[in-house]
Amino acid sequence: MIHLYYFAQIKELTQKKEETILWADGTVAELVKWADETYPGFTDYSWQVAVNEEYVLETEQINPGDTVAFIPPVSGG
Amino acid sequence: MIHLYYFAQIKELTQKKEETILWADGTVAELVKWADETYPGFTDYSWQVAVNEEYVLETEQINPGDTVAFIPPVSGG
Amino acid sequence: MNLFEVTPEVLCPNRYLQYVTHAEVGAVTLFSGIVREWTNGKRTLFLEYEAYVPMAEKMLTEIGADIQRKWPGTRIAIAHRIGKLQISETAVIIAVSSPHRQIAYEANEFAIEQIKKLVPIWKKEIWEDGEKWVGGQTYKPL
Amino acid sequence: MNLFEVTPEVLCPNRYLQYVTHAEVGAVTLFSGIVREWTNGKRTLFLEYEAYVPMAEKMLTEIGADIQRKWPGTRIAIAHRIGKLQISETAVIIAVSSPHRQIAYEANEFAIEQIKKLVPIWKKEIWEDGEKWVGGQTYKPL
Repeated sequence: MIHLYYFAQIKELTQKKEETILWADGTVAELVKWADETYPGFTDYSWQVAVNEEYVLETEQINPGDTVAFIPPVSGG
Repeated sequence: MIHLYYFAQIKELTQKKEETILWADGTVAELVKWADETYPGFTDYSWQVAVNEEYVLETEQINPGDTVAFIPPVSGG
Repeated sequence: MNLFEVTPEVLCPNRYLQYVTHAEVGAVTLFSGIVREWTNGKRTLFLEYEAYVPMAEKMLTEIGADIQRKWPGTRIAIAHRIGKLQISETAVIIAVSSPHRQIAYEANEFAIEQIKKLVPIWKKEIWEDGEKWVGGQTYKPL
Repeated sequence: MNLFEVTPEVLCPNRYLQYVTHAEVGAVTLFSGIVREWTNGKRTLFLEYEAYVPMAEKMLTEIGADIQRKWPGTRIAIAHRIGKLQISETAVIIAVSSPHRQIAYEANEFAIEQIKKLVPIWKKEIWEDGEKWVGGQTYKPL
């Protein structure tokens, strides 16, 4: 299992803030594929991925127990 | 008559904050000459002159009723 | 030593000014990011800020550490508010202290630039006729 | 519209922050000049500030007007304290607001540079073994 977070416009697309999903192993790219199948239009949005609160590349491995967040373009300040 | 102000190290030399002196007319340079005679060492100090709260040159005319201040190098902030 | 927080509470400048002040400080700069009513001729009614709080606080901490590496002798406090903010309320406060003033300005401006690029916080503008998440700069890891 | 004062009272940052904040403001910068205990390895016990008050306030006003000419849309408040100041007390506060942040930083730094060059205020440092009026930069009229 991994825990996912959605924010801002992504949260409005998925209609949820967070969820836990089953996960054996795979890369960020594979999770993105899953997200795009589950939430049509997901890859039309712009976002970065953070695993365990660190920005990562799509080639990064995701392990069970990890926390993954989809980070739309930030606009703090 | 003109009114004079002294500040900081100049005030410690003259031993006064301000004074009123008789004045017919003359330039800043002439007032400086008077000050140096009255307070030995006056011209050893560094200062600018302000007449009626404006910085002026030594060639500036001083008229009766004016307020003249000797402004040592400022160190505010 | 430093203070970094993301909070729904009203931000009080004094808290952060005091936090960074100590006997070796000669200069403190404070930046306050304020909710503006008018942007490009469009009137904002209010803003909604959302954050990925633990990551945002972690990244603020990293920005602080980065500043102290670049400019030794500084102390930094940063707070970002979340939730609903009215016009003229403060969204972000950055306080930087330093023995001398130039570094306090430079490090403060660096902090806000980094926040706007890196920290997972989002702003939704609510107008009379709609609303929109504001997409700022995007961080691209190499 | 602007606020410029030379005062023996303790300076309260909120007063100046609030003064420059209005609905079109997106950024406020505040500079606070603090009494430092150590300067070049010498320990300061306290400072004494003296000013030619009417001229100082007039020149602060001129600096403010100058800033508004250079950077339209800014609002400025400046206060300088006089009298005896203890370590970590605030000697000067400059608050500048602007619709956008870069100008708020730039105008604020410009203000403190001008104050240090032009405004008739003097600082005496009192140490354990003596005291001295600090002579800063000197303004030379052409």
